[in-house]
Amino acid sequence: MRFLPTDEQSDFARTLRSLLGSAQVPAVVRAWSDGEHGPGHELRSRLAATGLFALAAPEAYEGAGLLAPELSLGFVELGRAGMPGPVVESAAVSVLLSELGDEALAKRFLPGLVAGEAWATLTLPGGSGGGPYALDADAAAHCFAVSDAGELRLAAPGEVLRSTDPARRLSRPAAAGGELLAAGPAVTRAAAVTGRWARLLTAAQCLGVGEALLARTVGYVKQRTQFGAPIGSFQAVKHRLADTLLALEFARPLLWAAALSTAPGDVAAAKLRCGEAAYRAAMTALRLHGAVGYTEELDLSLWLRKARPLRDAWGTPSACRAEVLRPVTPG
Amino acid sequence: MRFLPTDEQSDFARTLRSLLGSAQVPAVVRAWSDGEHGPGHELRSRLAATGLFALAAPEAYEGAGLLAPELSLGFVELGRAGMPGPVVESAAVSVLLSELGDEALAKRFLPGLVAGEAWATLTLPGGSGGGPYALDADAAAHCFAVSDAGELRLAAPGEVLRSTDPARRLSRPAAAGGELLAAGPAVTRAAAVTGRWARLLTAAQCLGVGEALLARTVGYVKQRTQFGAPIGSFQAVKHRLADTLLALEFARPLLWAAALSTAPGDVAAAKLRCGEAAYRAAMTALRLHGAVGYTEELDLSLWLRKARPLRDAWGTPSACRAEVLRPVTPG
Amino acid sequence: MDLTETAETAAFRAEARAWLADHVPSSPLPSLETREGFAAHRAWEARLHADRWSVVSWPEEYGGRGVDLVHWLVFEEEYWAAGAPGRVSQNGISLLAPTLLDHATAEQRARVLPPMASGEVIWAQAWSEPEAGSDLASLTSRAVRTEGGWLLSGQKTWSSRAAFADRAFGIFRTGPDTPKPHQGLTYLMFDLRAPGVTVRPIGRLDGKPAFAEIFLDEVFVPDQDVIGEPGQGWRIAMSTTGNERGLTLRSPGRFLAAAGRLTALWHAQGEPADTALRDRVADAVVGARAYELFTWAAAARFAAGGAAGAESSLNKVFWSEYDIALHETALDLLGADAERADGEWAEPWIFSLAGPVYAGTNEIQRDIIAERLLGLPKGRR
Amino acid sequence: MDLTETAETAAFRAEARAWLADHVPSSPLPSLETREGFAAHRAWEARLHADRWSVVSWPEEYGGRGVDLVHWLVFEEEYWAAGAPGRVSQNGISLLAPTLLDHATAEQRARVLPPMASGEVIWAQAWSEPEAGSDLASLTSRAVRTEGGWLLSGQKTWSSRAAFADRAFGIFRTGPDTPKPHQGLTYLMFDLRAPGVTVRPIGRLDGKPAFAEIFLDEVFVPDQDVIGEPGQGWRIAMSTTGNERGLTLRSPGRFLAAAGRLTALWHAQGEPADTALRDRVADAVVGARAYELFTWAAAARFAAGGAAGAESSLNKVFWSEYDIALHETALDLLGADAERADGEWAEPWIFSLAGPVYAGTNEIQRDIIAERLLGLPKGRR
Repeated sequence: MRFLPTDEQSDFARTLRSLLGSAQVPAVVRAWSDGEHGPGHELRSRLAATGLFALAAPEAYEGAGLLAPELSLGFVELGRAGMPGPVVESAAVSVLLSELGDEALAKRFLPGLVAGEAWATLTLPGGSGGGPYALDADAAAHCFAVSDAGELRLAAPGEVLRSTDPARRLSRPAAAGGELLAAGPAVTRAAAVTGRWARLLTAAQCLGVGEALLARTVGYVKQRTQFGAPIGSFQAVKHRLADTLLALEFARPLLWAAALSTAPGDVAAAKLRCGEAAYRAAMTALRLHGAVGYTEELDLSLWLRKARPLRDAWGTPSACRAEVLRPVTPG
Repeated sequence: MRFLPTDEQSDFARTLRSLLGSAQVPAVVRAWSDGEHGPGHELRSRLAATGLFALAAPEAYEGAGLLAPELSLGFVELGRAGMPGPVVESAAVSVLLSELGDEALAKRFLPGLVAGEAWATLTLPGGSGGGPYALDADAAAHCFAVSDAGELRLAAPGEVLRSTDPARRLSRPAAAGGELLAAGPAVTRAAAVTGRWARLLTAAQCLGVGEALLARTVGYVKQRTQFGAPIGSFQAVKHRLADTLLALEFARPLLWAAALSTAPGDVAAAKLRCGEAAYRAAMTALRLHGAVGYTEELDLSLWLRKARPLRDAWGTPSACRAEVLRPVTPG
Repeated sequence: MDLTETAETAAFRAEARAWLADHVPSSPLPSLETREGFAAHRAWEARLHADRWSVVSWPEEYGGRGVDLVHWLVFEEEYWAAGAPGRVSQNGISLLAPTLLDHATAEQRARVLPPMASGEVIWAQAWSEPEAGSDLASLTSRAVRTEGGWLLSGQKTWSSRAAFADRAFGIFRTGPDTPKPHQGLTYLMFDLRAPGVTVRPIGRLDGKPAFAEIFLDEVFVPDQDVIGEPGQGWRIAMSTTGNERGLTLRSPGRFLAAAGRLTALWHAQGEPADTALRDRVADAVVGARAYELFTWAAAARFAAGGAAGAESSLNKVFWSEYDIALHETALDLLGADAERADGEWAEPWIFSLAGPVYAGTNEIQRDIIAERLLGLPKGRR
Repeated sequence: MDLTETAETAAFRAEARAWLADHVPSSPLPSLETREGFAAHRAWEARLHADRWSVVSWPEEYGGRGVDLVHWLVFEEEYWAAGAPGRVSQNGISLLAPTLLDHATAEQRARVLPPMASGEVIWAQAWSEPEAGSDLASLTSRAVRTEGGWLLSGQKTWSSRAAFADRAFGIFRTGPDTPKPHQGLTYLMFDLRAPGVTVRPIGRLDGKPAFAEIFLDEVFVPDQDVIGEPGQGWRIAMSTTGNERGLTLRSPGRFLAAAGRLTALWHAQGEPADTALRDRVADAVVGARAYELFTWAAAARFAAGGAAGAESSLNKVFWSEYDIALHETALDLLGADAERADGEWAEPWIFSLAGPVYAGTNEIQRDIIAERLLGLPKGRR
């Protein structure tokens, strides 16, 4: 028992961090927000080359096995970099097809997902933690939809709506029609597992977003001077940032434990704390940057605007709290 | 429309404040906590002489009419001074008997209550905002109890239990037995009005408790020196106290409005905010006094220990929030 | 202690309500932070002005009704309850006009106030500079004496409305070598379309140009556009921050209306058994009421001749944090729809987020509360 | 990254669990802050010691089992889950013992540790003074050289356990005229019943004498009770605050057990539909788990040779605020019974309230987090 990332795990995260650090992700996000998906697609291919997407598919289909700890560490880095696109959803599709165990379907889609040839997106029934909207269906090659009745289809994505985060687009897949890929209790079971993975990876992304917001804010308050002193020397500023760090530091081990078990309660706890910590980090960043933090032109905005949608995606705080107590509810 | 206390109202509050300020109330509280009720009884008589208890009884029975604004301003001063005893409950009994309109009962009890000859205490059905315990029945001449079925009795107070505030004693009046004073829907109606008054006066008491805690803490942080400066010059200390003041200042007008209307929603809003502001003031006082604040020998403890029971008495925050939205709940 | 409305006030309320019922646009105007919306809101100001509803508390000679603060509060309650549009003239009306009424010449008042009341001239504020935010006294933009006036140079920023407004006001350094930073400042008004002015709109978090940078390069301002004595700008600017402005910056009516909309949303979307959300809706209802009542009490104190002081800091902290909590509750009620940019709560939520920073950060306001209202020793700042 | 228990650890857990099941008193002992309860808790320490459960992480020669931090954490989980009594020896075991193990002579360790392990000698801490609370370095109690030892004079305060304990430890000024307040301090142990010592118990909010003032008037301390070099007291005292003490001061097992009791209370009393309380119970469950996992990760970092530093400040702020929130939730679940002094949550609630002040106020801890972990500039303090 050694509750720390192994050297290999740390090296993998460092590799991703370095790749993303030099990939000018803010420009990729701004292009993505304008509907130009090219740079985002290109970055996806480079991420695939690190083996990131292989971590959500079995070896039989070019994957590395379903390795939640490694994948989670990778998604922290995606969050930290502000990576746009249906990253969680593509991985979730990969998990769904892996869990379903339908060889034809797996062969049809998994190798492409592992190789980073395209994005995919999906919606799941409410009971699996999903909402009604598919993320970035306009940028995805495939939009999967699992219905409450346990039907898995390739769905028409429907009208595209804007989010308060311009790097996110929402659409509500058509309820009927589209190619029926599978149906029955096995689909429902696989959807439940998939929902947990989507929640876990969103938690990881939140943690990275929160850490990026904190790091940028710490940098800012060290150099911004008012009343003849860096504002980071004021106790009110210090204490807000200390609280931000505290929330992130106590969220991280929950994420690790959730990645190890992928148990519903653990995943919900991780999502709750990572999501809230990131949103609180955003509010603190906004507060301490003053007016400049409120502008879209400062890159800070790219993370600020992500924090709240990610806090709610794949499980709101309220849903996660209910899940935490569910296993022990009598009856 | 002049939403400020009149000169007469302010003068009345000042009179009480001055009387209580020279009455060595902390010593009275400590005696009361030890079960010595003599000094508390004596102070009750002196309060009666100001006309305080007359404000909860009709003129026909030696009262001044039921004057909630004046009474509330008076109860702020009782809270500020840390006055022990069933002050709210005695006034509530007076309201109950006034509302009931039974001349014999009114004649029997009201003149004595107005004159401050004795304390009274009471319990009301849960629906009227009361809890199961009568306060300080061991110090009261009469313990009234209204049952869910609408029976008003003089009840045997039952076993006396200690509270976390040693100046409060709790007892659960016997469910049956005792002299039956009145029964029927009129009792239930009067109990509902009485519950609102008890809640209002508790809110007033809370506001006074909160103001006393803030004043004492402000005084302390100005004189306590650490690291070569008064701790009140540290920004973290300043901001906690600023928030305490803010909560009290925005609770006060709610109290005034509730006293003017005695409407259920207004009274609940006032109790919610006054109760929470006082409890938060207690937590801040404890924090900023350091270890000395945690001792019973510092008089601060007399208010600290009151804050939480009063926050919950005659309507917890949760019950008050439900009440605030009740009138507009459809159906 | 009394909250009953006089018959006269009730009649005023009824008149306002009736007018608003007849005139408030049936569908919302486009956002006032867009060119199209700005024009629509300017037209709405003219409509208000035509029936003397744009500046009810001003003297009649400038387009007002000469009513007191109580009537203004009543008007605001009716205005926001009716779902009427945001006020594009707010900067001029609530920041510049009180200063003009206190410190300007009769000529200036007669020249500046009526077109402000009608929306013909819309004002931007130009207080902050890149290095002077919370520490406003450290500003460096300067006004240099020239024949018949002054030449402004320097940079202002975070000027709300400046992207589309006509004129702006602010303070400038006219005596650069004073021993204290608050000295040698002068209060000036200038034309945003004058030669030498460059306005660079800045996108807010939602991309809308809600504020702008203003670059000034020897911009001529005639003497008639100096307010008060040159060199007295700081005193003049500060003298109106402590007065009723604290009350009129964000009227209780706005929050009462918002709390009403939140309650309606809760009835429409909320699970009644979900007490976690119920409690937050109740807090919003109670908070709006507390803010309203606090304002009534302050109005009564002013009417009784009381001076306003640091209470405006209490007010500022309260409404700005209240506003965020209210909008966060709405988003939580909306669930997956919370992030829809076209939702009716999205823009107000973004707007609310600026509150704690705007008009003096809440950190500074808490320092002021602690030092001026509680008498705590001044720390390093 | 791994959370699986080895077979050896699992066996240790099973052994602890079985022993506790057999020996934990079936009804709670009286409060350890009373004379009667203190004696009962001392007897319980002897019982633990007899089967070598009182100080599992110490070397065997002093009464321990020489196990590592992981085993200690496992023991603590089992200990608190079993509802075992509070540890009256905690001050000695978690504050003094680490210092002795790092800085004392072999003779001192052999003399002091075994009776500490058995509960024969119970220790009080004597850090604070009336004018030296957060600003600990400003203490003025002094030790003056005398033949064969030192004479202590001055006053200590907030000494937890001192009302009934046997001995105490603290730092004293031995070189009064040093340029910096941290210099010239010496770490000493002394007898609470020695001539010249007066102990005045101080009642906590609930009246129990949980701490005391200690007045010292030329109290003789032999040289053998000086720890480390005279004049090095500050360095010695601080060297153990940053190490595992941050982890062992309040073990995760305590909070896991408390969260379990809260969940049981919620099932017994709570309205399942009351999501406001449900959310707070969930937060307590998640918080205890977060604290446990944070500790496992820190233990792994230590095992890998990592140094502990300001993380203990994160830890301190977390558990102290967590503990209050947990107990406030319990009180809200109890409703009208919350204020009953005989309720099982009353004393733990009172105890929790001291957390943010005890062992370095949370204000100071947040300063440390900001300055040491985030690198923010040191402000005036």
